[in-house]
Amino acid sequence: MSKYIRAKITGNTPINKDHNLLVLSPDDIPQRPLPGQFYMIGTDCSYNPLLKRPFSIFRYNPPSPPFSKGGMGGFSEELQFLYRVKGRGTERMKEMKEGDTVSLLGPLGNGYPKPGKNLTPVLIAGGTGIASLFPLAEKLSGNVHFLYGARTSDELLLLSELKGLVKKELIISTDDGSEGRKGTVISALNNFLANQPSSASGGISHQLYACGPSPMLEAVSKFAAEKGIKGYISMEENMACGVGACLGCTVKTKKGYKRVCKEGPVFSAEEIVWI
Amino acid sequence: MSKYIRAKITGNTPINKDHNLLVLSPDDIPQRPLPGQFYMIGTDCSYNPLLKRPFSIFRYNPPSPPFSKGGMGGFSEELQFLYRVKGRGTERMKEMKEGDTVSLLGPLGNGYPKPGKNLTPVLIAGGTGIASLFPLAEKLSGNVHFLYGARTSDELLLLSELKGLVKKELIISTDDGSEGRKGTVISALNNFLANQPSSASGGISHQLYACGPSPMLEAVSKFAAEKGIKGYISMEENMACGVGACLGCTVKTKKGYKRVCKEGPVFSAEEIVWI
Amino acid sequence: MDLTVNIGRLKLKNPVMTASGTFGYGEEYSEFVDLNKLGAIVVKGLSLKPMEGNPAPRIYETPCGMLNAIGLQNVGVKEFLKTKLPYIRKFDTKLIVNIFGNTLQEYVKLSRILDDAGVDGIELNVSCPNIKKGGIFFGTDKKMLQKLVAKVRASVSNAVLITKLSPNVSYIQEFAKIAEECGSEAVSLINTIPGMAIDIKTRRPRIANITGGLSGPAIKPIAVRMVYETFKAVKIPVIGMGGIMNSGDAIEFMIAGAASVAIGTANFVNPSATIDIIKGIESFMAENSIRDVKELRGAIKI
Amino acid sequence: MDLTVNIGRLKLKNPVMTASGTFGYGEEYSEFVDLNKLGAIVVKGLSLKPMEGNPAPRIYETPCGMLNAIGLQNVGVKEFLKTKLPYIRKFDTKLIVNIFGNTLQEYVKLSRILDDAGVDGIELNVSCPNIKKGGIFFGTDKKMLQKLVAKVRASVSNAVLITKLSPNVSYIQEFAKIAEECGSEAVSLINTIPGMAIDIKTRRPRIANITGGLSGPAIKPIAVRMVYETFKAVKIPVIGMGGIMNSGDAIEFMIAGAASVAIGTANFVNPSATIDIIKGIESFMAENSIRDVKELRGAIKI
Ligand SMILES: Cc1cc2nc3c(=O)[nH]c(=O)nc-3n(C[C@H](O)[C@H](O)[C@H](O)COP(=O)(O)OP(=O)(O)OC[C@H]3O[C@@H](n4cnc5c(N)ncnc54)[C@H](O)[C@@H]3O)c2cc1C
Ligand SMILES: Cc1cc2nc3c(=O)[nH]c(=O)nc-3n(C[C@H](O)[C@H](O)[C@H](O)COP(=O)(O)OP(=O)(O)OC[C@H]3O[C@@H](n4cnc5c(N)ncnc54)[C@H](O)[C@@H]3O)c2cc1C
Ligand SMILES: Cc1cc2nc3c(=O)[nH]c(=O)nc-3n(C[C@H](O)[C@H](O)[C@H](O)COP(=O)(O)O)c2cc1C
Ligand SMILES: Cc1cc2nc3c(=O)[nH]c(=O)nc-3n(C[C@H](O)[C@H](O)[C@H](O)COP(=O)(O)O)c2cc1C
Ligand code: FES
Ligand code: FES
Repeated sequence: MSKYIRAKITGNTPINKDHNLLVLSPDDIPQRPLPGQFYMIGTDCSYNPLLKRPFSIFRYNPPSPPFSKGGMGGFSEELQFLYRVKGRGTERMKEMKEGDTVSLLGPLGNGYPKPGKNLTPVLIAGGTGIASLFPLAEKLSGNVHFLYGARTSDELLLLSELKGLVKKELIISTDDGSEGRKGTVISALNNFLANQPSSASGGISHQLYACGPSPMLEAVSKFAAEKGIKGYISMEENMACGVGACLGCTVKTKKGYKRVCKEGPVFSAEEIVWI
Repeated sequence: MSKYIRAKITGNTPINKDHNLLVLSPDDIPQRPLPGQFYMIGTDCSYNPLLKRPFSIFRYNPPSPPFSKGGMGGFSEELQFLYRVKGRGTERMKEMKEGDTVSLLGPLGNGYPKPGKNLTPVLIAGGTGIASLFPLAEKLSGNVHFLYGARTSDELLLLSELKGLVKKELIISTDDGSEGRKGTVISALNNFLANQPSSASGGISHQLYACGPSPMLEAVSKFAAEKGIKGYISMEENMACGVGACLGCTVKTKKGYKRVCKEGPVFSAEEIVWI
Repeated sequence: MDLTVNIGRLKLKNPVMTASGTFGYGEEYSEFVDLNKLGAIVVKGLSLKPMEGNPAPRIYETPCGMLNAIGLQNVGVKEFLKTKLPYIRKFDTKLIVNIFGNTLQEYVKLSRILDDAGVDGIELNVSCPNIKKGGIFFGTDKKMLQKLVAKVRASVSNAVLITKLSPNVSYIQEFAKIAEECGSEAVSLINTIPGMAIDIKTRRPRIANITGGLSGPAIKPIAVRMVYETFKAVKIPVIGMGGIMNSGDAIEFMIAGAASVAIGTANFVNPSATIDIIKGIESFMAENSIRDVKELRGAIKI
Repeated sequence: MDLTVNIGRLKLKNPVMTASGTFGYGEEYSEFVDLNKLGAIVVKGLSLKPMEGNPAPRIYETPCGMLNAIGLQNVGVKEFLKTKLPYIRKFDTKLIVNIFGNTLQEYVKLSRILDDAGVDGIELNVSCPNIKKGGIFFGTDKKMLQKLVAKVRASVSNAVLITKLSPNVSYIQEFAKIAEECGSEAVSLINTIPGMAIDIKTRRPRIANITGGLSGPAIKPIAVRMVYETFKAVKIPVIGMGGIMNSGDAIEFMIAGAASVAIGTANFVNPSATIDIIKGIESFMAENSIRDVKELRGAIKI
């Protein structure tokens, strides 16, 4: 019942230089997570790191029925997280092995809203932002445009999975041009929308979903405002509690500070006051 | 060259409920340890535990030559420690696995002095004190009397090894009588010496070596003083540096405070001022 | 087994309360904690008017601790009385409101409103290290503290009056004595200790406010020492806090002299920390044949 | 690459020195550290007469920190001059002696002896939290501090005079200013923070002296904040310390305003910490094209 559980690690494998895939198989997952929601994960290493760290749900696998066709089955539920090793907390996480346990609080936050009627979702991922937008693309059965940028080709993740999944345009960009378009994901976005028939001339309208570094989110928000497009962005802030109690994770909005962990992490792009 | 190295764990196995045997195989052991000397072992878990903990050398295995008879050989040097899980530091140590590394400072301290001429060594171990007296018995080729006490039979370690090693009397005692003599190792000592021919009447003189809990060491010291027997005891104190710099590990002696890590851990029994 | 303790005229069902600012208004943790089981809920620092708080980043983790500079963001007393108070009142636990003002008058006005509204206790936050005006001022200046406690004392009749002391002084017991003399019925300590961290790559402070308050296990030895010193100096009950993570820590504070304890940062680490600590105290008492938790208070052997 | 820094008239080859009481008299660590490489060696607190120190246990580990109450055990100045001074003088590094007295006269007498003996620096320990007389008194009382620094100033001519400040005050910068005004050529901070721990099974303090001084990573955020506050308030160099474990920590202190840093508890964790930190500072400078380590001092961006 509780959202606070301990979970066994059943996988923790590097997927590139900086990123790992963490697979957890808790005995009981109280509530199915939605794309854009997150969990606080604690590595419980004698209070250092002390606080849990927030990670978006990357994939939820429901339990398979015990006697499924073909004899396979009886797998327990699974939560997967895609994380980047940044500092002390994620370094410690990387050290953990199969069979070790973590503490797990979630699912938390609001998650991405459904696309508006007759609006085509355009997903814009920068770097590790792919972790929360990939499951959204899955949920929307790949009926999305997907723009994905990173610094270099080495840092791009899940390329073949994306190719299999995305049914509309998939635009890859890298800052150094080592893969896909050269330039930022923002210039790719600009270019992409410029080439779309405008809704005035009978074209379709878009709705943006963005996750990535803060400067990228700011650019997406400005862009959406200029073009009059609806946009949702997933914000990041340092967190302590994850449940709205400490007021540590606030972002400035037009209606005052709001908590990323509770009113977010997904905000309407026009709401945020950039400083 | 340096006494400060990192060492791979090649074994960390429980030998009873509270005790583990830690086996380390450093690439290079700068100096061979003597019985009674100790190492500071650090588990390097993001500063909590922060300080290294002191452990007596239990066994040192020299490297075996690469082409020894029978094809076996080429083993690297090994240091073994017998430790009791007490608090945070040793709990963390118990969690560590083969392949993990620890930091290692040593050998430190003075070690047990050689027995005086014509004196028969009597080794008195209480509880985990066995860790430093067993190697002394080995070094003396088993030509010792050995008294070994614990609370209950469960807590006695290395009984069969002791039986194979000790060539003179081996007296086991437990507080609850579940193995060997019932009572403390001190009452066993009393009884043992009472039954020995006195040196005045042509019997042999003894030299005591004791390691164990502080009240036991105090009793041994008083006993030695009363009977006029020379005694050496291995003292314990909380340590920070292990090298004589912090003055954290002092014990009161007739000549003022002395450092367990530097002037000790083995002290002449008559030196110590018991408070 | 008797777990009840008295904080002045206020009787708590057990000695475990929440530390202000770390448990929201109770509601946020109601999913993890049966609020009926708590000795008391101490809510986030409240001011007369709503306050916006500091820009981000507001928190940063340090070795075995964390810095925070929330800047006392809160809904203001009006909204508190309208929505937060009725919510907590549904539970069988005591409600203590941590208050804060920029001026003496604000403290007085606010305490009167809360007293009239029937809260069980008022905790004067004179030690918040984040706001330039007020906080640090009352908490580290003996004359100001004296005035403040006396004035609030005169305007509160039903609610129990607690003064939360700043650790940022040379001899905390002197401030505790002043609070006692001026009619505070308990003192609580310690609040966070001002601290700072810098990102060496960007050379910027890790907290937008530059400095923040340090809490968590790192400060526990300092807090235990201050509780011990204060316990020896005053007769009113001491509410101990600062780095309490488990029941062993809570018992350590009680042995040092705390009549009750407050759980802060630990809630973030383990959302059911408060309940686990209550259970742990019960087991400890059972194992050690302690009938009354009050026996632990100041039971240190010197 | 220029690693030299000036502490008043004293030029150090690099900003890394040892913290008093954690490096013995240099000799103890000579197996692990090439003493020639250090900016300076600060030796264990010295008094006129030898001192016995406190009973055991003297140290206890706490979360990311440790408590100590050595009680200023030391060999006394006579023995120091006879055996310890000549040993350190064999190395190409500066020698700073941390001193302590029970009375003003003792401080004056001791500094004169050391000054005559040609030590490079004298660090006044006015902040040792373990001795009832002296220590805490000078360090938390402004008038006493003023008198002390002025008197010692008048009796020292060659050695650089450093005042080591107590963190156990509300506004450390005020004490730093007094030291500066009275002729101290540098201030060093922070000394350990008084703390305490209790064994809940035996109900006894973990340290025989009841309280001890807290050091290590746990106190780093407090120390960085105090260095920053002091740097803004005085013109003389600040020697920063408190929980520095690696070169990143050392650089953090310099960015906060420290002209040089001292390594304490880290020596226990890693006996070659000082050398590793010097190397780490060099790499950081190389990576970030910093030519002169002095550029880092107070380089915080607000
Ligand atoms: C809602 C949300 C979802 C996220 N999802 C993902 C994800 O799916 N994959 C992923 O790789 N990363 C994700 N992040 C970012 C991730 O939480 C941080 O990278 C991680 O906390 C860094 O921790 P660290 O200890 O390794 O780094 P630290 O050494 O602590 O610091 C590195 C940086 O991380 C920041 N940080 C430190 N503590 C926290 C904290 N408690 N919360 C947030 N930031 C902190 C610091 O400001 C610092 O700049 C998400 C963040 C949020 C808020
Ligand atoms: C010279 C020497 C040789 C030793 N040899 C052995 C041995 O071979 N096998 C063995 O099991 N034990 C040995 N010990 C004891 C061992 O060092 C302690 O049991 C261990 O440090 C406890 O650490 P902890 O973190 O598990 O316990 P903690 O939780 O830290 O505390 C448990 C107890 O250990 C004491 N303690 C804490 N820190 C230290 C420290 N740094 N140094 C010493 N004591 C400390 C505390 O006083 C406390 O009462 C030896 C001690 C000394 C001084
Ligand atoms: C995020 C956060 C917010 C806090 N807000 C307040 C507050 O509003 N008023 C107050 O008196 N103390 C506040 N505190 C201090 C705590 O109540 C407590 O005194 C301190 O954190 C020490 O306890 P701990 O180490 O268990 O957290 C806050 C602490 C934290 C961590
Ligand atoms: C075991 C020990 C002994 C100390 N002795 C002294 C001393 O004699 N004089 C002094 O001024 N400071 C003394 N200190 C304080 C240190 O010099 C330093 O100020 C403090 O430990 C903070 O630095 P750290 O966290 O790096 O250890 C001592 C500290 C420790 C841990
Ligand atoms: S992390 Fe505590 S309010 Fe969001
Ligand atoms: S442990 Fe530091 S002097 Fe012995």
